[in-house]
Amino acid sequence: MGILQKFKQMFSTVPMLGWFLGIFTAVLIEYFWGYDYISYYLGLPKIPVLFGALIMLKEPVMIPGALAYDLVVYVIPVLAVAKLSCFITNPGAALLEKLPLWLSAVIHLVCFYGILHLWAGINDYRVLVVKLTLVSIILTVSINVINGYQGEFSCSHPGFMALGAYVSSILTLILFTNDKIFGTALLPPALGPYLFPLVLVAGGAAAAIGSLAVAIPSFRTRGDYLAIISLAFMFIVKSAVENLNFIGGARGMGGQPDLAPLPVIFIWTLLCIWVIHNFVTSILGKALNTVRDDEAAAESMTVKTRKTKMTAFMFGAFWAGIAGGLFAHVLTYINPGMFSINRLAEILAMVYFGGLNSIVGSIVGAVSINVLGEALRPLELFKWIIIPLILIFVMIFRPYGLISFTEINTKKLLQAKHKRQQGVSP
Amino acid sequence: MTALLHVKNMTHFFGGLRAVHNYNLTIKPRQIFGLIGPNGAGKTTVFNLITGVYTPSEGEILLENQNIKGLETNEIAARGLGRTFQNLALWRHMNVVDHIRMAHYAQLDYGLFGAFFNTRACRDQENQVRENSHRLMQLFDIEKYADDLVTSLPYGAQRRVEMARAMATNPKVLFLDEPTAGMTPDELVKMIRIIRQVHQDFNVAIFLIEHRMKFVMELCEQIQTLVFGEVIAQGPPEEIQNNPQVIEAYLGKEDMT
Amino acid sequence: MRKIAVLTVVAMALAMVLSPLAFSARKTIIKIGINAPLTGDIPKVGEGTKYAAQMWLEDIEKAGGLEVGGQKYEVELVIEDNESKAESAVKANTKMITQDDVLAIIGPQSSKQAVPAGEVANKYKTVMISPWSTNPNTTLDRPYVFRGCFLDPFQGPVVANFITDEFGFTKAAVLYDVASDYPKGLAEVFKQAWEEKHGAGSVVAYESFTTKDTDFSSQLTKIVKSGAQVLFTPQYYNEVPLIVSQAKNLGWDGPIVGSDSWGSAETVELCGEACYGLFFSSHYAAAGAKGATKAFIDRYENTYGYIPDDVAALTWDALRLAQQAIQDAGKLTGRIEKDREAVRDALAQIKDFDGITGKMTFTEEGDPIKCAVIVKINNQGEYEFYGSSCP
Amino acid sequence: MEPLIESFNYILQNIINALQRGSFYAVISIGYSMVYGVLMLFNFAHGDIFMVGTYIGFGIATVFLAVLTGLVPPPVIFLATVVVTMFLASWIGVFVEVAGYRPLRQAPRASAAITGLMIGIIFETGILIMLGAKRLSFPPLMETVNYHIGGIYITNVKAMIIIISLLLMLALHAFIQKTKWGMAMRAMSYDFLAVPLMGVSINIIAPLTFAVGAGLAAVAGILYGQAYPILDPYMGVLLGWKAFVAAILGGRGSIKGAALAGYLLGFIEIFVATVFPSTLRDFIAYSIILIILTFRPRGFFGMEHSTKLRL
Repeated sequence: MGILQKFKQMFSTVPMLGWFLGIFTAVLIEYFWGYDYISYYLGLPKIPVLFGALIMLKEPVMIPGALAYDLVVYVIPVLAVAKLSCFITNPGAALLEKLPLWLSAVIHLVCFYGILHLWAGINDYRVLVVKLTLVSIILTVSINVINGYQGEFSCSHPGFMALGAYVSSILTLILFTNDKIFGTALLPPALGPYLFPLVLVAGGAAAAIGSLAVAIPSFRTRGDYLAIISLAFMFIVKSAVENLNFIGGARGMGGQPDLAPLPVIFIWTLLCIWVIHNFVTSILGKALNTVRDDEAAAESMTVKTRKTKMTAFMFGAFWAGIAGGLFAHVLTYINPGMFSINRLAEILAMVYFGGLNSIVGSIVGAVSINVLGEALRPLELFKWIIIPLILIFVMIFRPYGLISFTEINTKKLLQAKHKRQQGVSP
Repeated sequence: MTALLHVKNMTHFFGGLRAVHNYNLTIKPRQIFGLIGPNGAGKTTVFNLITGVYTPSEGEILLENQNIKGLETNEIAARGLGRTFQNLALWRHMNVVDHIRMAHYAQLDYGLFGAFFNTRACRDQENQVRENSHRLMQLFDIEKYADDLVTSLPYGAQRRVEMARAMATNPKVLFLDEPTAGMTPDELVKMIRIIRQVHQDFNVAIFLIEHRMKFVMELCEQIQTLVFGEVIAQGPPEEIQNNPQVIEAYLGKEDMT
Repeated sequence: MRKIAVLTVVAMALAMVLSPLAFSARKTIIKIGINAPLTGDIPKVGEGTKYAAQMWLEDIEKAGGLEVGGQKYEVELVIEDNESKAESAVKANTKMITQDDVLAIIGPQSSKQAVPAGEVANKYKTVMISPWSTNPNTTLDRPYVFRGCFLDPFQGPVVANFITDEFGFTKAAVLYDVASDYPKGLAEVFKQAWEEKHGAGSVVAYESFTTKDTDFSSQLTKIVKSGAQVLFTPQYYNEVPLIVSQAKNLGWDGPIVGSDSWGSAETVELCGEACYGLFFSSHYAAAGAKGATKAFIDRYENTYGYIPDDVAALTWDALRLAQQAIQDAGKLTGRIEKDREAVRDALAQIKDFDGITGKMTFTEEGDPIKCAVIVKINNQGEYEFYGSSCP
Repeated sequence: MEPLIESFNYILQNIINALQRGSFYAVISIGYSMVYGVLMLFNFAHGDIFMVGTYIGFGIATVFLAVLTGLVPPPVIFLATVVVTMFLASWIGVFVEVAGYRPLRQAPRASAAITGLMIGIIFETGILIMLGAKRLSFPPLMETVNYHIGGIYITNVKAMIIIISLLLMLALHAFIQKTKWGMAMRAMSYDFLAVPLMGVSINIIAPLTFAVGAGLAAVAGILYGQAYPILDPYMGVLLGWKAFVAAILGGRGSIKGAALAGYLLGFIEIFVATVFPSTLRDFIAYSIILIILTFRPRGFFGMEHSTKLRL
């Protein structure tokens, strides 16, 4: 504990900008020397993805090599650069602090994206994992609106996702591709990237409209009964899609144009987080919490509970629809079986693992479950023992999830961290 | 005579059971009005009927000469009936300042779009609400708890949060359901002071249910006694104190001082 | 002391900088990716795939590696689990191609994973052979994607013709899983073929259920009532026994005919005597097999304790196809993009490949032209060759 | 006249089909409902407890059939299998309670639901690791005899399933109404706090409830093995969710409601497939459930609980 404390103290002076710089250095090291030198000397066949977890689990012989790689490429450069660059990054952060908060946030995000792009670009597998993780973040944050902020136990998220995925896929297939079912492209495919946001929004809107089937019963009931209503909704969507042969039925639907590269997904994820953050910290969004904690009191305090419930469902479903649309265009193939119980279990695991009523928690949940799921791949079956066990322990020791009831404080996150006045002894 | 709140011949049945019968009430502006009665007399039901939790089977409810019967609870609340609850109805996972902020819900008009994109209108209104919330928290002596979860507060403070929250809805009539229940003597003194102050500072009438006679007699200008859903007496404190019917039905065994 | 330290550091730094010049590139290993459903809905299929692949690797290792252009290369299998999920299959393919640098991929088996995974393989210009996927979309417009089996549009009419010729029936019923890609597709093709032969309405009952259902009583009651003479059910080994026994219990006494998905050894093991005497179309018949096919079956049975499914046999063929293509490519440059292209070209050129599931030649689309086999489950519960139909 | 009799037979045949299907839903959903009554939580691992119970039943049946055949008549083997399986499976229930639910009694309800789901996944994967990917075939504990009465077909297995399920439910009813433990369970479902005052600890009642539920599920598993003799590790998932639907449809905590709703679900599934094209079965069946719950938001026999639901 003592060491950890000391460690924390030592790095408490590093601002976000410093961490970025450190990670950037690490990524540069990996980018230029990772393949030819470092992994080569450590006896690794290639740059290990996901910090060597895959290779360590598959071939235990490689463990020292992979660990050494992590140490040389990530841990040491990040820590060293972050700490040593304090004298530049702190004034830098202080400088940015003088700017309006949004501008400073945008600058940080651009830096962050640059690093992410560089890191992921080393390997297409990383790109795919990052893409799917970002989509999961949208999903998890959006289900948190319903299950966390609004406190329902909604099981219909895969259904909303399916609606979004199918509607947006149909639109892109009609508009931008020559498809055997929907005929030739109505618009020149070059317009695709520009109109894609509209297509996604249409998918989200379809999901939002579909969510009324769950939202309206929620006026009169909640808890377990609503859970069943939402579960029924999910099965209805799945069964309906299976019966619609013009969109492929159970065979699924493929050939979506590749309109969702990493930057597009990144921007949508940010937009989602930003909008949901704005919403849940505003009074209209806090109304969700009041409905969850005591509906009668909320009514008496002038809160329009019906409108609030409907907003929560439609809003959550809208983003689930967006996530579905992005998902469909990442995989360029969807089938109704993807949006069933398995997906539900995954989404629920992410949101309850990460933490209720917290966007940070949702992000943590989505990232950890996704990365764990990938990193433990070599364990095959045992993966499905370990992940549930981790979740059970989290539930037992932190019943509301890892990080719950916490909101992002952008200002605090980005501020300069000057040394405390009392000289901290090393 | 301009009545602020006027209830005429209100009757309500639960299933076949008559809970409130032929209830009449007139509250004038800035009046403090008390409602007493034995347990199970239907006092809270009267509150719930007027504030719209239930819609009365018969009768009329007028607020400033406008009918509010049959409106949704939140609309009635927005028109100016603020209330507290007998068994605290706070929001367990929210902190104090959010409680007070929330009660401004009906006073906002920036809409969902504003909330999503944090528009200027939204920011301005939210800031105003924040200021107002802090003023209210100061008044109710709960500012030091602003960022704490309500469940971590002492009981008396929780009651004050409820009152502050009710005041934040900007009510014309404040309904207090046993505001002193379960309080320590210290807290009680504070509560009386606060109610007085609220009455002084805001243009508000108060309608309260209370069990502590001393408290009711000290505060109220008019008192109603409810027994089995029917009003058996109404008048100023002295009159009620000496009304034989009231003494028999309710106060018989109790010490009136 | 300090001098030594400085010297070492400098020496190490120099060595690092100079080494890529000094040592040549890393050793070339031929990696073959296996994309199999080891967990999820059909783990048995994954198991068969994995076992066949391991058997193949054993052979290669015994020979001391794979000889290409006069040089022996070490071969490594990269086996990835796709959890029977489409996105997982896509991830697995991307990982194998971009991270593990595989030369070719075998799998995924089911069409619902093979269709999206094929997209990835084609995008990265890597040969992918799906041994078992019968959906036309898997290989459609994808020069790098091949398959090891015939397609639904071929199999459906084969079964329809067989029933007509064998029994002379005119009224058929179909029971299939509406939520599963393969049965649904095949059911549609069969219905079309049957109605072409016997006129519209000759499929008198066209009933469905959903994946993981175990009770088919209401559908079967309907089928029995419809007066159908034969029941066609293109279902998997875990559903066939239930369908057969429930049908019998509800008074069905006509024949029940299946498709290649019956081909698992487990079908008859789970079904028992109820399935004896039934027919299905398949890729190969295990009982009475000869030559290489028999050798494969015996070896598999000796190693793993049961007769291999058609999945295992097809996977074996797919691996041997890949092997053939790699050898035909002539020479490995060590530059993976180039080698992959060479393998693809070689694979497309293969003529009359002698697989254990029949002779194969690829069409333009990468689909093999091969014969279907009608198998009868004999009274010992073995899969007996009954007839074959070639395109 | 002839077509009339035929369609009458057709309906009757489907009623029997539905009774068999419904029996499984009913018996399993009772397990959900009992746990709900006592803990106000749903045991999402129940579907997988059923699966494990079926596997245990499979093992016991195989052993007994090998050892006892010829020594004792088949019904005795059947009975012995049921009793031993029930006993063993109830320990699974106790395990789930102690390991997964006891630490979470004060936690949000959803956390417990997640824990249940995860325990379920662990069971599935554990079975898959232990027994491999091979499906197993449940050995028949009695010879199937097919009776053809009038126009309808009924096997002795089918009849037995329907009758035993009903007997089980009656026995459970008696247990809950007549025994001390049963009464404590009922009391618990009325008032969580009053029971400790009665001198019965929740730490005994809760595992007992899980045990009884698991025992019921195990018997259902054996019967299931007779009707649908293919075992796979994921067999409990869909059945579990459907039984959960039935438990809610019946009204939470109501055992009578759960049983009735279980049968109703069986009837909905069978008759929707009978009347409409069977491709639309799920679509219509779930739409019916959605509509029922929209207009009867407390299920059939659900009472409004005074306690506020936890998050």
